[in-house]
Amino acid sequence: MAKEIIKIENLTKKYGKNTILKDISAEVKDGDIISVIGPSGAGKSTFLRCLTLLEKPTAGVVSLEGEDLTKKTQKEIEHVREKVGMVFQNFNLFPNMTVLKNITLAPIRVKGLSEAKANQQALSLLDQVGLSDKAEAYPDNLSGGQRQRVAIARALAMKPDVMLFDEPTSALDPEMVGEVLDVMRQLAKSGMTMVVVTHEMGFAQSVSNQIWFMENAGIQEKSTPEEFFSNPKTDRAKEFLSKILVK
Amino acid sequence: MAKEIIKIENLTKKYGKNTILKDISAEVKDGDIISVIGPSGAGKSTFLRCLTLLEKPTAGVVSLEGEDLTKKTQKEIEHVREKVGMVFQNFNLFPNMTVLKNITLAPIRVKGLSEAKANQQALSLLDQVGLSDKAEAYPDNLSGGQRQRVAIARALAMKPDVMLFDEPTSALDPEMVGEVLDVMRQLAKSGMTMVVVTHEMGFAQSVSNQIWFMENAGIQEKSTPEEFFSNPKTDRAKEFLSKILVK
Amino acid sequence: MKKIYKFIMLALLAITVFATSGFTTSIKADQKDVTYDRIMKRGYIVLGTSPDYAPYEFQTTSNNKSKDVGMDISVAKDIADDLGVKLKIKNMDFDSLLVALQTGKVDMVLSGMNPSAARRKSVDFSDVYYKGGQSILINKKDAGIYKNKDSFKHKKIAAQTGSIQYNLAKKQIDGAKVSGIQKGADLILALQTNKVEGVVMEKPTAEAYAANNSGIKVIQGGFTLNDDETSTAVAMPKNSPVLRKKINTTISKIKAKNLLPQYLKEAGTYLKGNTVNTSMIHYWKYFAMGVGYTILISILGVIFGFITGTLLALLRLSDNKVLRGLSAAYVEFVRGTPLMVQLMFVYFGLGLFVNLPALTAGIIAVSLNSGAYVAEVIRGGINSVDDGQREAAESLGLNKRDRMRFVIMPQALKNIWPALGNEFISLIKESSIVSIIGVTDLIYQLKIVQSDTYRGVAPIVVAMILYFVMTFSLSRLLKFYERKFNNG
Amino acid sequence: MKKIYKFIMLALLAITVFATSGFTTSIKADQKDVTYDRIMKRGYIVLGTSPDYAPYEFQTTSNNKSKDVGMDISVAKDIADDLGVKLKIKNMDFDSLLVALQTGKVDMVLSGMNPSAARRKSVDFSDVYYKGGQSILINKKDAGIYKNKDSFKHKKIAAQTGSIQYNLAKKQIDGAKVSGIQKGADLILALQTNKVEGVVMEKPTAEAYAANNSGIKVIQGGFTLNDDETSTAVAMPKNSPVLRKKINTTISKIKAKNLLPQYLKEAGTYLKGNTVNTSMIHYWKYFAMGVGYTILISILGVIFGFITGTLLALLRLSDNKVLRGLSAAYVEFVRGTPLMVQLMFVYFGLGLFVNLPALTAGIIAVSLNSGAYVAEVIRGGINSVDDGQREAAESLGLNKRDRMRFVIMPQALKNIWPALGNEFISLIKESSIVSIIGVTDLIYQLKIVQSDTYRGVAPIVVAMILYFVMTFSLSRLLKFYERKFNNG
Ligand SMILES: Nc1ncnc2c1ncn2[C@@H]1O[C@H](COP(=O)(O)OP(=O)(O)OP(=O)(O)O)[C@@H](O)[C@H]1O
Ligand SMILES: Nc1ncnc2c1ncn2[C@@H]1O[C@H](COP(=O)(O)OP(=O)(O)OP(=O)(O)O)[C@@H](O)[C@H]1O
Ligand SMILES: [Mg+2]
Ligand SMILES: [Mg+2]
Repeated sequence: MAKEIIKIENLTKKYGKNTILKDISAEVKDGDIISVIGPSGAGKSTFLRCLTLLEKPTAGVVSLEGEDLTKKTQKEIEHVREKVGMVFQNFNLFPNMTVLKNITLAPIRVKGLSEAKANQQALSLLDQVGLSDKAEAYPDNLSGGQRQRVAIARALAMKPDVMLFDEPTSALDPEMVGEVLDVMRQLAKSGMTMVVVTHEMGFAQSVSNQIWFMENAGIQEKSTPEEFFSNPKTDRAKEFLSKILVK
Repeated sequence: MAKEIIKIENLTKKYGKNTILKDISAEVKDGDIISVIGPSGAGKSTFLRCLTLLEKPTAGVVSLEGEDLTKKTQKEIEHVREKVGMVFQNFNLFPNMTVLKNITLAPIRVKGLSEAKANQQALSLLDQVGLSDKAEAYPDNLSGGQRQRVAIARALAMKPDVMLFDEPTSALDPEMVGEVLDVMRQLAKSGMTMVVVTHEMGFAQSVSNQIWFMENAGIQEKSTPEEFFSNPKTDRAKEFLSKILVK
Repeated sequence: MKKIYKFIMLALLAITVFATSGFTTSIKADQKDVTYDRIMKRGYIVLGTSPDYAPYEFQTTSNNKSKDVGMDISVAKDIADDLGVKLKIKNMDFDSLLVALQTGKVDMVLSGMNPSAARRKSVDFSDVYYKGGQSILINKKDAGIYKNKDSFKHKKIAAQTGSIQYNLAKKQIDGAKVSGIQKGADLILALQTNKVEGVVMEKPTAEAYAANNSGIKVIQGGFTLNDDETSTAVAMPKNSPVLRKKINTTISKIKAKNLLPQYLKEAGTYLKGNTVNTSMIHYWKYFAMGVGYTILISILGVIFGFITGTLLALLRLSDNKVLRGLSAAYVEFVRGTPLMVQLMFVYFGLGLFVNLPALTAGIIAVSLNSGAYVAEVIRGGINSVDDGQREAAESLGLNKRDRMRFVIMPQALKNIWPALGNEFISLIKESSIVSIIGVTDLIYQLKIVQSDTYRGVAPIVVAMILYFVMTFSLSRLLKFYERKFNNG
Repeated sequence: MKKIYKFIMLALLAITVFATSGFTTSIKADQKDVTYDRIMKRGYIVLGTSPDYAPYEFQTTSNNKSKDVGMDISVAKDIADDLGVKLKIKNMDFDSLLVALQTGKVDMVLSGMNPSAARRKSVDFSDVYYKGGQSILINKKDAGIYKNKDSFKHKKIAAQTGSIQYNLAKKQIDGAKVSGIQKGADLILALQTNKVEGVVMEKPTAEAYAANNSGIKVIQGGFTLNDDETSTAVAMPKNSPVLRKKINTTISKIKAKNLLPQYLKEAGTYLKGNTVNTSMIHYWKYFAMGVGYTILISILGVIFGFITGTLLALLRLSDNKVLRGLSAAYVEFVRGTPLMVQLMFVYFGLGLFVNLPALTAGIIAVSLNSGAYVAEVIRGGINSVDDGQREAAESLGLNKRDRMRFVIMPQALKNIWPALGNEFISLIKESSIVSIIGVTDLIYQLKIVQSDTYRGVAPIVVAMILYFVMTFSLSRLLKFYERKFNNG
């Protein structure tokens, strides 16, 4: 059995009186490609952010490779985060730096890599996402698809054990979705552990090995893609699929 | 042959030095359902806005039912606009009014309908888009799909001869896209003339009788859906389709 | 004319020498004293005084009744007490006092009066009960350094601009840097804030200040002065030997008990309506009135500013290029110049054509100024309405007026309430400038309290806190309603 | 003391009567005139004067050289011209003038000097060449209504606070409402803006004002005055019969030609350095200096404000709750109170501990005030950076310092440049308040020019335009760079 990377036990998250996540337990094993799907407002983003403690869980345990993150101090968490790459819907590239600087900043400052080393590594990653010619460009001069690919390269530069994606394609124009999904597919093939919140059912179906269906503050269903798309267990999942697929 | 509703001759639109639309000629006949597709920045929105003179064309003629709009004064154009319904990507409902008021404002102020008459008509339109219970709600309390359906009802309340849609579903969460497309499908069936800018290829394929493919400031290809999707004439359309369909 | 002063000193000296030697002997003649008898019979003594010479005698108002107070009044009370009669005070012009004595309208006069030779011809005088003169106020901490005027050579010293003291300091202190300052309270402030080392002042006034300011101290001026013009005595009708004797007894008693410093101190606390103490709470009425005016001006400024601003914003949106330009120019110009000059312009400039009271001028200036800012707020509000709203309204066929009225304006107004609230808050602060033309707002009152209490910093602190309370509570109130507005 | 004044009048009267009858006969004795001979031999006459008594004689500076001017100087020039010699002027204390005459240091004295009996003992006097006295200034349009003091019964009239004129108006005009105003220029302004109907002033000064203000007019005061103290004559050494005769001839000529009004008018234009005209261009140096100070204060205010603001913003972001609270409280309090009180607080409050020059106090107050606003700008700048940036940086493992340094701050700073520019612009306007503590900024200079030119509105307009030019060009400059910044 593959190594356990993330383990979530009885995770609860509240904002004031609103319970956004309620008593969620789940685990991510080495090499897993998990697609998290569900309607808007189900708590998918919040769930993902809890995994890397960008949001502090109200209750429950989130462990990364056996270490309980909720018990850690702010400083220790900063250290743990190196192991978790995160890609956001809105890219969140640093507009005040070139693409290269965006990618090398964290390796240099956090891992203490030399600039030369970091640059070399960044260029190879840019090559990997098909943007070796954009190293000196500024984010504002890139298309959405290009930005998201840089964001992926930036996260990969920290050599994380697991990559989290929060709707990486939903801010993109339709014709740019493909290039980003291609990079993610490649990454999956290379054996990276991934948790992907997405509305791209095609991607979810063809790449992931598990679908987690979230609704109403919880994971309502965990299935293989085959099961989920052909025969969803819950009525809610059925309804969701009917809405999203039949156009 | 069906009546000609909109006729565009050698339409050109520039912003400063940038030519956004270049020498476009086309026509929309009564009952046409035209899907305008193309990559981002191709000028689709600008084209649509030129049809109802929300943008003033730099050169060329736009005629509505035989009348040249470009020759008209601002006041006359206001009058002509009654005949063209427009639905925007961002709904643009008036947040300071109830749903009912949103729909009845223009019939009362522009067409001079009595309030009772306008209300009656609005309620029947709301029924038509499946929102008869939301008449007294404010837009802020509606979901995106509901808002867009109200926006359609609002446009229909002016009994337009043609309806223009600018990416009516692209600001919606995926699970709400369906309900809006359903309403549009219904509308198409009822014989309304429609020009729809969209990225929903399924809708374009199944509902429209013509596909206009825009790129590079012009309409590169006008085909039936069957032709377009099975065998696009231009290389650019082919490339676009390959990007957007293969995920 | 300035040159007269020195000359007068000499002249006076000559005259007084002559007078005191010539007349003082002729008084003891008649031991019958009608005045005294009249007083004792009636049971009260009538004091004539001209109460416009603090701290000798002056009027103070409390509870809307004026009352005569001052050192001379205290002395007069002692005299009446010692005579065992009541004291009645008759106020009149200084010039009429002697006539009143001669005609028996009053029984005695204490009014900072010098027993000069000319006067001795027509009335009797008691012994001198107070010798004034010119003193110097210094900070207590410097008591070791400064002894009299000669300690101030090449030092900084202040006096009231154009006063006798100013000239004395200039002429009789070698190389002193003499600053002229207009108001008494500012002189004290300058001393307390170490801007000068000393302040030359008439003795009783100096003593009144010192008695009410723990940090300062009176020292002898040591100026060369004619002695006679500094002494003060009680005047009574000619041939009042008994009364004169009695009064001289009282004066001896007062001198023996050294009561005058205390009387002066009391007089100091009365100065300008200060009844007992110089604590800020005592002045709450002044501050309250200041707050009232500040709020009044701010509210009217906001209201008229809103009207002006709306007009300007509408002009800015009109199709007429000239009107648009005018409105833009007005807004740019007003926002580009300080309210202070605008206020001066309105007050003095408009004042050429109509006689504007300061308050009106202040409100006009504040409103015109506020109007420019409000115009921008309204324009900003209109711009803040998503352009999609206009497009949607336009594509529904609504005309320009209807678009404004039903779609744009309601949303714009909703957006600008907070900004208007902030404008109100900043008006509260900016209205403070109207004090320079004499509107009795909070700052103006603060200055009055400063000069009334001879305290420099405390009134500033109180005004500061009051301003803060006003702006802070208003901003909280606005936030509260804004939140309610957004939730409801 | 006020009571002295009237008494002096009487005393003077007596003395002068005695003096003029007693001594004037004894002068013609010796026809030999050493002084005259000396003058003619040397070819110049030495005038002794004490140039501190405008408009009689005073100093004016042009091109950094001081020069004696005034009515007396003009008369002295005429005397020298008629004698056919040059005029040399020796300035000295008024008190030394007679001694200088007696010891032959000067040949004549014109210094607003009264030919009093006491003086006649030691020196000779010419005929009286000027009779002063108290006049009333009115608006020309009212010339039909007001004839002299008696026309002002129950009217509004003004005089300098605490001056002889003020007392005259109070005592000698029945029921008049007398306003005390501190400065000469403000008195004129009050008259021009119809706030009062008349202004009581010493005659020559009144004439100087009237000569330089077309709208106003001098009328006879008609006050009861002692005649002698208002007349002015030339003093010369005893036994100068020839010189005296010559000088009297010149005086007769001056009287015949009625030259004195013209001399007074010239003196008026010189007052406080005004050389020829009262046009605003003539005063460009004053305005330039004002603009200089205004810009200086604004620039220093922006720089120190930025430093203060950065510190406050950093405190606000610190983990220490107390520091956070202090910073927030400071910002709230400063933004909630007017700069005017803050300025007073710094100037007078801090002044209790250190002696702060006004300029320093002004800069400190402006900086501390600006700091609070800048702190909010910086905080706003940090908040304006999309939270996603922080999250991205955080999820890359960057610590707090690095996040600030590399990601948040660079973007925040870029965002706040325009706001800082606006802060600079508003400082230019707000710095105007420092004029109230006497910093010589643009507003202060505007007041100086007002009192120098006796013109109320023109200097205000000039200052307004200057402020506008400053703020407007700065805002254009900022917009230009901002656009460049955004495009580049
Ligand atoms: N900082 C916050 N404070 C309060 N409520 C929040 C906050 N962030 C999210 N929420 C609420 O939590 C719920 C879940 O939000 P979340 O963003 O996790 O949903 P999601 O599944 O990612 O939706 P989407 O598909 O729209 O991104 C929503 O109802 C949202 O309003
Ligand atoms: N007001 C404007 N001023 C200048 N350029 C504009 C303006 N509006 C649009 N453009 C430019 O015109 C081009 C076409 O814009 P348009 O919005 O019509 O494209 P589109 O095909 O609708 O794209 P999308 O699918 O992103 O909505 C773009 O390059 C855009 O930058
Ligand atoms: Mg989300
Ligand atoms: Mg578009």
